[in-house]
Amino acid sequence: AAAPASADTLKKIKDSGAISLGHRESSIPFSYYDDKQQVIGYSQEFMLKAVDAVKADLKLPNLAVKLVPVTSQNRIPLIQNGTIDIECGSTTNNLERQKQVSFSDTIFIIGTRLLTKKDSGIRGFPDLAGKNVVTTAGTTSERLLRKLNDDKKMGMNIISAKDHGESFLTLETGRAVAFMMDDALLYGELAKARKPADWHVVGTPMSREAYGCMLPKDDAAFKKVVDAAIAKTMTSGEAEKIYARWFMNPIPPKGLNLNMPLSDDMKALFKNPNDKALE
Amino acid sequence: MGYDFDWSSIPGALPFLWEGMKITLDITATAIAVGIVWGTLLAMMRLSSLTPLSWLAAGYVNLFRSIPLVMVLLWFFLIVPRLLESVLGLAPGSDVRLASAMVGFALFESAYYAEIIRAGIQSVPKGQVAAAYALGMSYGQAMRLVVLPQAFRNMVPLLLTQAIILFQDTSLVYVSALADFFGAAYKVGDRDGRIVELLLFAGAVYFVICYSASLLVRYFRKRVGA
Amino acid sequence: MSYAWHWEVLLQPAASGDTTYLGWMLAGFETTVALSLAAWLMALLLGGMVGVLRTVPGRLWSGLAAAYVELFRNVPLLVQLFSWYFVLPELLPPAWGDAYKQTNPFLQQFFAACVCLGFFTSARVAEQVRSGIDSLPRGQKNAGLALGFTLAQTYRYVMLPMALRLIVPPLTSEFLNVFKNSAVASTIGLLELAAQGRQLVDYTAQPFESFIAVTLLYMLINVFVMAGMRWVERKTRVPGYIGGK
Amino acid sequence: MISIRGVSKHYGSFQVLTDCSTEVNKGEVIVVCGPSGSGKSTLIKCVNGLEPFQQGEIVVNGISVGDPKTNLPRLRAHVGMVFQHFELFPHMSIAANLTVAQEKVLGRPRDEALERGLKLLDRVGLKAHAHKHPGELSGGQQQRVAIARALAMDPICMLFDEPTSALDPEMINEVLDVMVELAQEGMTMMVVTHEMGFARKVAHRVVFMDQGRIVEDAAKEAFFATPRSERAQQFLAKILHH
Amino acid sequence: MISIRGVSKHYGSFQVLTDCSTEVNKGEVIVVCGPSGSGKSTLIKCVNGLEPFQQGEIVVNGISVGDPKTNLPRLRAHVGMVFQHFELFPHMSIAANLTVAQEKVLGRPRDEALERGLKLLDRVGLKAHAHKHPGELSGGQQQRVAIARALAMDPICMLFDEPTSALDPEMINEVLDVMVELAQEGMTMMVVTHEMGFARKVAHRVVFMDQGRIVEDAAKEAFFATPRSERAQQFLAKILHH
Ligand SMILES: Nc1ncnc2c1ncn2[C@@H]1O[C@H](COP(=O)(O)OP(=O)(O)OP(=O)(O)O)[C@@H](O)[C@H]1O
Ligand SMILES: Nc1ncnc2c1ncn2[C@@H]1O[C@H](COP(=O)(O)OP(=O)(O)OP(=O)(O)O)[C@@H](O)[C@H]1O
Ligand SMILES: [Mg+2]
Ligand SMILES: [Mg+2]
Repeated sequence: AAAPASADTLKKIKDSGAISLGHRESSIPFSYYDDKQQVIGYSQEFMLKAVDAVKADLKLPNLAVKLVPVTSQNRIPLIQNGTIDIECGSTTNNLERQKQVSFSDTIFIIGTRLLTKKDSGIRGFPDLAGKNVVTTAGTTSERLLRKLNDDKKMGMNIISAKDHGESFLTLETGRAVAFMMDDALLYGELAKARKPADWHVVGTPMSREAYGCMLPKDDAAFKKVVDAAIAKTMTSGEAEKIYARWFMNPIPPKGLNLNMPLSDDMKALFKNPNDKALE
Repeated sequence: MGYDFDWSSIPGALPFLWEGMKITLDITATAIAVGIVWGTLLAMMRLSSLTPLSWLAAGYVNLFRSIPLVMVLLWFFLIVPRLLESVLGLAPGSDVRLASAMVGFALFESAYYAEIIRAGIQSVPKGQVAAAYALGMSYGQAMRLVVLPQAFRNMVPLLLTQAIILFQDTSLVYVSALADFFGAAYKVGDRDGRIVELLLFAGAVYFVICYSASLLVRYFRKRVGA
Repeated sequence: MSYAWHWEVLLQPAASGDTTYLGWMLAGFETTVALSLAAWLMALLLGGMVGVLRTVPGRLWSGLAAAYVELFRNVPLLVQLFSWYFVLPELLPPAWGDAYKQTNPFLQQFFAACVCLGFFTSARVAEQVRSGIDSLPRGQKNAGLALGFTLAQTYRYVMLPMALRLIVPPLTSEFLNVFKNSAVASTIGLLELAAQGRQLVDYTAQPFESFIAVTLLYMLINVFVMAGMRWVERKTRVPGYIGGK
Repeated sequence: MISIRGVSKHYGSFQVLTDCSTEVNKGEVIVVCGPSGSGKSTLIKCVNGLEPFQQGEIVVNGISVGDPKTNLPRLRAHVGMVFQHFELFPHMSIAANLTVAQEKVLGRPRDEALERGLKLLDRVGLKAHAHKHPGELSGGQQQRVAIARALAMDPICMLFDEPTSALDPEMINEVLDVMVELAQEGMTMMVVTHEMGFARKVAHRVVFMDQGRIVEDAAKEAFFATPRSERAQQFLAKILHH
Repeated sequence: MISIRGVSKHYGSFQVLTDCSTEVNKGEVIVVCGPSGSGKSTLIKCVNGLEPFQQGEIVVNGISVGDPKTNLPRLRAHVGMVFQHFELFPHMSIAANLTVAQEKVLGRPRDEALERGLKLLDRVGLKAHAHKHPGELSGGQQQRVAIARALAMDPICMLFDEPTSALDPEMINEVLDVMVELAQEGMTMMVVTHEMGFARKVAHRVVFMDQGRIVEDAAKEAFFATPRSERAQQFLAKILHH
């Protein structure tokens, strides 16, 4: 590969004898801490598959693994400055970000939908006109919602909360009638609610997005190793087991069950792994 | 509707919260120690009759005092380590979060401490320096034996007050995802959907600690005033 | 450093609204300034009153004032902000709380941030006012009373004018702190300067440009505040009076 | 005019004044002296209610100072007081220092207040300084302004608390001269001072205090000729020696 | 012993001292007086190099003070100085105040320094207070400690800058008594003071300053009998009047 020396991640890993993994702290169920401060989650399992592939590729079975928690604000700079070699969490692969970093094969596909109270009468996006709607700052949902508001002149008041927890708090305390976000994350928040039975996820997905692992830009060799690991997990059928573990069964720390069935998009992805941004 | 409080997350999270508190205390202690030493040097530079030295110190102090702490922390987390890596040839990717938070806080606090210490030195009557010189002491002896002991005694309340502010401000390390006490509380709250409860709990803990510390300040103030 | 600088993104049209990213940043700047000024006004009024109360004879008032100061000084700003924004409306009678929560979210955020910063800063201002009053020669109060002024008149004509002059320098740093502290308002979703900076990182993926621009804007505020306060200091300088530096 | 009867005062358990009694008649000048910490300042501050006291009674011009019903500000407006450290208001011009209380307390129109202020400023020899601020005057000048300020309220009597002890030696006399003149015009005065030359010249009586008690209260001549108490003798010996 | 020749000094454009010259011989006591701001303190501080000066020369015990090569700390260690506000070190006990410079500057062993300190403390009548801190003593006592502290360095001459002007009247004499005794034992002394009683008693010469100049420099008798300059006459009149 003709990657520039500065992005030769495999060599860096080999020389330092360690790989640094960027993970999220509370992106349930993708990447988060359990009550023993272990990093767990759907994306984390994929990241570990990638690590195994790197170990095999470099023939370093004892490669040290360093875990670095990241936030949605600092994850891109941290990849860029080499603090972390790979980040698998809930990061959307889009063209803008591709200018700064590279993405691996997609590991998850979400649709942006709405979380609302069962008795709110809201069935889909058109019902939001003139209402207070919350979403999380810095997400693609926020962009979509703003664009929708601008384009269709819906007169929504859009509240941008700092993180998903705060978004849900805004919804739960009645400040907003709906919370727009990636459906997987909405199921996660719903599961944490004081009364999960009061809430449901509604609406046809506004958009579909692909989550990928972020990698240093233009490092084809490294990307190849990671992509191969992800593709193998999917085509071998192991990915479905991982999915079931995190989305159809009780998960730590509180034994919540997200009960989110496997979507058609995901089924297609597992059959045909790729690294396309969905836009 | 009345908020339906649920404090059940807290007991299980205590070990994690304690880990966070240790980080908070580590940062606070480092920043105080470095802040006092470096702050004293800066203050003496600022009061020095060598203009370049005093300008340098004044520039440093004013720069750090004009930027929000959050910004300072971001700079020290994201940008300075990269420069250092290329300069010092550090292994890229080392986990610099704690180190960068400590360095950022220490340098930031030094600017504030320098001002307090400068005021403390200036609060010692000029006659004391004259008396020390008149007894044949050198500049160093006059500072060490006469001026600084009195200055620090006058400053203890202010230094402690600043330390309390610093202790509260460590919550800003959330920008580097470092789990200090506040960050730990928030993360537990976010994970369990009990943010309000955890933050009220954190607030109560902060209040108890800071209030006890401010009682200490009052005690010192009385002793100094006497 | 493998960073691609793209300062021109600041001038590109923003993702929403009829403006550029620079326009976003300036809108955040305006919010920061408006929020800080409103909070500062509140802090001056409240802090002045509480500071004076702390020095009046009589245990009750000075004790209440002391409790006020301790409460607002010893809880981190972030926690206070959360309490104002999320907890307080829940403690109102449900009908009021619900009505309040349906008002414009921007106003709710602005109000909570302003009240929070106002109270937080007022505790610090109160301490400065108190120390200013305490640092006046004790004889000044007696001189005022001896001329037949009531206690209130003595404060109004004799002690406060001088005490306030003495505390202009420490108040300057408190004033600067209001601007710096206003950055926490981003945590409840208010789009002030720091929040816009972060939003820019998300939308343009050019973190350094945005940090640098935000830092510069904060420094700009600093320069203005310092110049303004220096002007106040000069305007209120007492001829022949050699106050502390 | 001023009658002090059995006044006692303590701070916590510390007794500052013990059973002090004396009288100042109209037109009389009384000098109060005594060692440092003997309670002179405290006693004189009790007279216009600047310090509360626990026992005894002080009556000024027929009004009981200790009575909670007494309107103290109104009483104080007519009792002039001059302090050791002048206590001019540093943020006001000299003219404003002289007029502010006339306007705000006595309710005099500004013109009248200014006229009266300037007249008194002229009398203490400082008319030319009306526009300056206190910080721009020497200590002696400031103290003369302070006397003028008190006089501008048309006081029925004047209290002085060590008016010259914060002054440079050269300036002491310019202040004492003003006070002597005032005494000679018949102003009722109670003066805490160590300036025995002043006492010799104009005092009618000298009160000597020690440890919160009035130890001696005698006509000037008797006091200087033969102080009765040993403590007063020692004190006089000490301050008149070199 | 001390020879001041044509010394001038200015702060920026403000001339504080203009062409001052005088001599102090071994065993002589010189009193310096003059109005406030006339430069007395500045002059005396120039003598041990606490203030730099721009022109002229000061030679103390054969050493030129203004010479950049002079080791000023070593010179100062042997010139005792007593200040208006005592300037004891408030954070040290009286004993430590007396010994710190002996140990750190002269390098005396602790025992020896303490012995010498206590001897001098006894001499100024304060032996019982060695363990106290300065804040626990009265002004007069503090000033006597300050004199003892200077003497503990075995000075070849002593400089006093208004040593009694911050004292209560009663305490002035206890300090002057110590100074008189010192003078009578033959110590070389340069004393800024307004205490003309002291000057009359022990001074050999009186130096009168005005606006930074030495206006009069005369034997004591001549100065008090017939001051030549008008300014000195006025000054004497002012401070000796009441
Ligand atoms: N607020 C106070 N609390 C406690 N003690 C006080 C207070 N004010 C004064 N005292 C004490 O009361 C005593 C008398 O004080 P006062 O000021 O009346 O003395 P004085 O005779 O005027 O002395 P001086 O000549 O030093 O002015 C002193 O021992 C002083 O320490
Ligand atoms: N650091 C300084 N900068 C500028 N001017 C000064 C400084 N120190 C002293 N002066 C001025 O120099 C002049 C002489 O001061 P000095 O203290 O020697 O007078 P003095 O005769 O001792 O007066 P006093 O009797 O008030 O002590 C004064 O006018 C003073 O204002
Ligand atoms: Mg007194
Ligand atoms: Mg002087």
